Amino acid sequence: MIDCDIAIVGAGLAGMRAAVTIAEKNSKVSVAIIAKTYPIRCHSVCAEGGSAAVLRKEDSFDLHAWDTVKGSDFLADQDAVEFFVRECPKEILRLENWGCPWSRNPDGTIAQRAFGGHSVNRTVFAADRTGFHEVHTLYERLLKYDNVEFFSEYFLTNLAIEDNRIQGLSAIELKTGNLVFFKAKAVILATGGAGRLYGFTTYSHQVTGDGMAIAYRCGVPLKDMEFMQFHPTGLVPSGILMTEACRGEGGYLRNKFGERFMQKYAPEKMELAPRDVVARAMWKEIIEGRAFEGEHGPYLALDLTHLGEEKIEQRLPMIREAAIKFLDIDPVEEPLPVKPVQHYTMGGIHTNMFTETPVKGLFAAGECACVSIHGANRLGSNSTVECLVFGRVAGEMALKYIENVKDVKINQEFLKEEEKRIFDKIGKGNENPHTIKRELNETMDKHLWIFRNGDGLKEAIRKIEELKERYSQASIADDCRKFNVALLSTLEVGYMLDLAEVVAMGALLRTESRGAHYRLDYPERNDKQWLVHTLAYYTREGPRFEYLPVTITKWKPVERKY
Amino acid sequence: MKFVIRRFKDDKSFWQSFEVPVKKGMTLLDGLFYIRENIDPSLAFRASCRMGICGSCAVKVNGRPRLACETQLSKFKKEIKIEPLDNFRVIRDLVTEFEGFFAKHKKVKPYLIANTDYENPIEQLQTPEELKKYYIFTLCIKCGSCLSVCPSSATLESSLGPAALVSAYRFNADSRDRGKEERLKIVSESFGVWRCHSAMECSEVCPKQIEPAKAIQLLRRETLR
Amino acid sequence: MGVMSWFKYKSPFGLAFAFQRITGIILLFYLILHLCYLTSLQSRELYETLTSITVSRQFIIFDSLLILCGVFHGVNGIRIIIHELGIGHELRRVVLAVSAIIAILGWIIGSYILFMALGD
Amino acid sequence: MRGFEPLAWVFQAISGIAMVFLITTHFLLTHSSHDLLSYDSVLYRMTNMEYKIFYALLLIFVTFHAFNGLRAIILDTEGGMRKKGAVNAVIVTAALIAIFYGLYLLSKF
Repeated sequence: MIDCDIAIVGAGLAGMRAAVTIAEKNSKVSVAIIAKTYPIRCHSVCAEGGSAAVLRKEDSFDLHAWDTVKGSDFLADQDAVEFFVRECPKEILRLENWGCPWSRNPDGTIAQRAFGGHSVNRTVFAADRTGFHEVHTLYERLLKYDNVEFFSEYFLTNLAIEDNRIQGLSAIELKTGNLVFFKAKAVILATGGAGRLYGFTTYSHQVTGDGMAIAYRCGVPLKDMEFMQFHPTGLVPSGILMTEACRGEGGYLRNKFGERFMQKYAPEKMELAPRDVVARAMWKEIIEGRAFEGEHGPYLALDLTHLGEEKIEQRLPMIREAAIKFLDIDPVEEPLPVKPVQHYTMGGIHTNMFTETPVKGLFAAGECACVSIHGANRLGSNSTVECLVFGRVAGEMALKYIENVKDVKINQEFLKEEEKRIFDKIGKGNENPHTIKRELNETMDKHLWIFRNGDGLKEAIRKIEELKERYSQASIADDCRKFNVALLSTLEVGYMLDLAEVVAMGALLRTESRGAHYRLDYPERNDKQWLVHTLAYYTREGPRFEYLPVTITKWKPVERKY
Repeated sequence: MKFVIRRFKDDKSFWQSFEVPVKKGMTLLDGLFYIRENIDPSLAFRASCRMGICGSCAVKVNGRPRLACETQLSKFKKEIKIEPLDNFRVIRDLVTEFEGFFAKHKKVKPYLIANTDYENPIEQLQTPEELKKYYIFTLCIKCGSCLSVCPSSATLESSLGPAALVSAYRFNADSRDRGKEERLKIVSESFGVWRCHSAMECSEVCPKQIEPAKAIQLLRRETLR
Repeated sequence: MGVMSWFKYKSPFGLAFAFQRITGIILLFYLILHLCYLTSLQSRELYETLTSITVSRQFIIFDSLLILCGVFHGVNGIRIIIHELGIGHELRRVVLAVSAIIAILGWIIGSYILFMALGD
Repeated sequence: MRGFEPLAWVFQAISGIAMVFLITTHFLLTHSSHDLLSYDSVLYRMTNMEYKIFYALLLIFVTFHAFNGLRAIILDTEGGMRKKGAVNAVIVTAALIAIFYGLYLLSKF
């Protein structure tokens, strides 16, 4: 049993940002960062484009907030958005002070670039490796503090909650394979999204939504899970992200006739419309047969050739490197084959704007949480900075919370139950969990993609039920406890099935089209009935849904046009 | 294509072959996943981003460390030999112990040492030229390839190794940093820069082409002052 | 792992490193041998017996190999010094190729001089 | 400058470059023709002051370079590093013995 004051699960941007805050404010509080991978192997390193913040006079907080709210299709909680945009610049500057190599203007100030859905050049960036540099800066900053300890390659399995208070958590130490218990006065979940529900996705392999699913099983509701963001430009066939900055720097999208088709769909913003708009437009081009046909199916062209080698090398070096390494195509000379790809989970663990979940002492921040500043569609470059802002808030809230908590005791029953569940109950059948995962991915890619309809969703739910049934017979074909990847993948698939169920049922129930959720059978936004957040609660029979009104302060919903 | 993998299980080590169907554009990592998903679910290897930025999947391929995710299978003929990285203790199969590697990185104080105010941060200026002086060295993904081929690290585990020294130089060359002296004190100890004898293997295998050997020499030059 | 770990790596740079060390050790022994020679100069007889054995046709192959060691160690050493000044890292393959050529030339010239000096 | 190591590094390089020239010269002096290795001609060189200085210099450079190189090889091992002080002491002593012995021999001619 490991004793700590605050346990942070997840060592991505949000988790590490929370740890920095705690260490900075109080060097006596012991912090344990528990993560499935080493900190700098987290998925946050894959963020490319940048982080939005109001830094200059020509911009304003209200404008950033309005862009965000409009981008969210008015599903964002506006009080949270207003709080969020005010905190962004400070976070950018703090990272700067800690050594982040932001790209610079010739006069030495931090440079900003254009991004989809933002009215001005607001996106701070470090070439096209923004997330990578942010993560490394935070990780390196954390090495300064003595009261932060990393528990890398520990896989979270369960949360210990009693009387609606957090007591700690259990995790598998991968190196030895043993189940380890952490006693903590407060727990911050920062476990990231659930992108690997899909097959064609920009996500890292380990992003299976474990944190969300565990919180959900422990009775914490999930919010707005039906909203999945599709990024317009994923490299075909691997799904590797071609950052939105490609278009921010002036890249074009073209169909097979060479037309910049975005002029039909968003004549004002063109390629720089929000992601849901562009992704839908692209999918429409594909469906209506105006896409290129390749051996891996239809694709469209992301044309950067007119930007010139110098600009690409300076602003988009990683894109170029990836395209050359993975496809043998140099974007300086040839357009890149892209199509929309699953990219972000707008929904997540239900929290208020102070990152508190309904369970006392349990906080959530980053992509796994849904404070709801993204609503139905996130604007590019708002997510990395969300992790920073709400990571910090979570850290501060946890610190404040533990002041009044004396000592916690983990219920011994919990320990025994968990041992039994992990090592005795799971994986006694003969069903290959990877097959289940593949079929789940196929279902999600087919029925919960950009365009959805009632029949497809019903079919998806039926399939997920079937997979759940089969999952109870899953096998773990490995008897050695050390680094048991078979156990790990089996557990992950279990979590993913729960999440997929919530996503599919939430999508079926929401009979409207808003942001990233587009129903062919209900193509209109319906503010009368659906200006609400979906909350999914775990029950043995499947999710139970409740709805929560959206907080609206300054901006009344209007028609969304770009 | 035949994958010959060096496996470690229960303190035993053995070679095992797998037949993997290869399609155009398939990477080594895809191949490893194919084995895990279809043939042997217990095959342990690390993987995360699959786009060469997280540094998880460095393995030794036909004698040379590579990122599995960036390695195109079309480069190889019939057989491909995969082993865990050298100079690291193996935990299982292709998974090696990285705690020591990260501890070395921590030793060199790899963070900006400067007088800054946490509550009220102010923008520090840095021109693109100043940025360019150290930027290439910020690209280290800590995959461990360099350490695995460093001959000094092979015979002396406690030497800092290329990656940690690159980090030290990256911060020393940052115009915002004020911690040069502290860091130089650490790296000029005899297990630091003096254990480099310019075998240049690190620069050869670095998947991000950041020339660790160069960083070490530049750092070494600073200790003369 | 010891000395064998110097040979584990495939690239020519690692090989150059290993040979630099081995030739260094050989030359260190030769240095000690030289000090012995210097000692032998105390007596004309001793010196002449020693030279009559070592400066001969049978020994020329060892002399030539010694020249190879020395030339390689010297040329490779200068290559390393260039890189240790922080220059030429990006061109290291070219530098390596050029130094290999110089070393081979040096070896041939040295051996030729040695052979000619031996006379009949 | 931080201690002995940077000094050793710089001097290793300087002695290395110097030796390339000194040893080439020495090689040509002794091997351009057969007679150069006869006892008389060696003795002639050894008693000549210019040659004496030349060989003294070569002796110091070579010995330093060789033993410093050996030191690096030993310190590159776990055992060597554990007894770093002892290794340094032994190497310095051995080098000094070699240098002084050589100088003593040179001085006798």
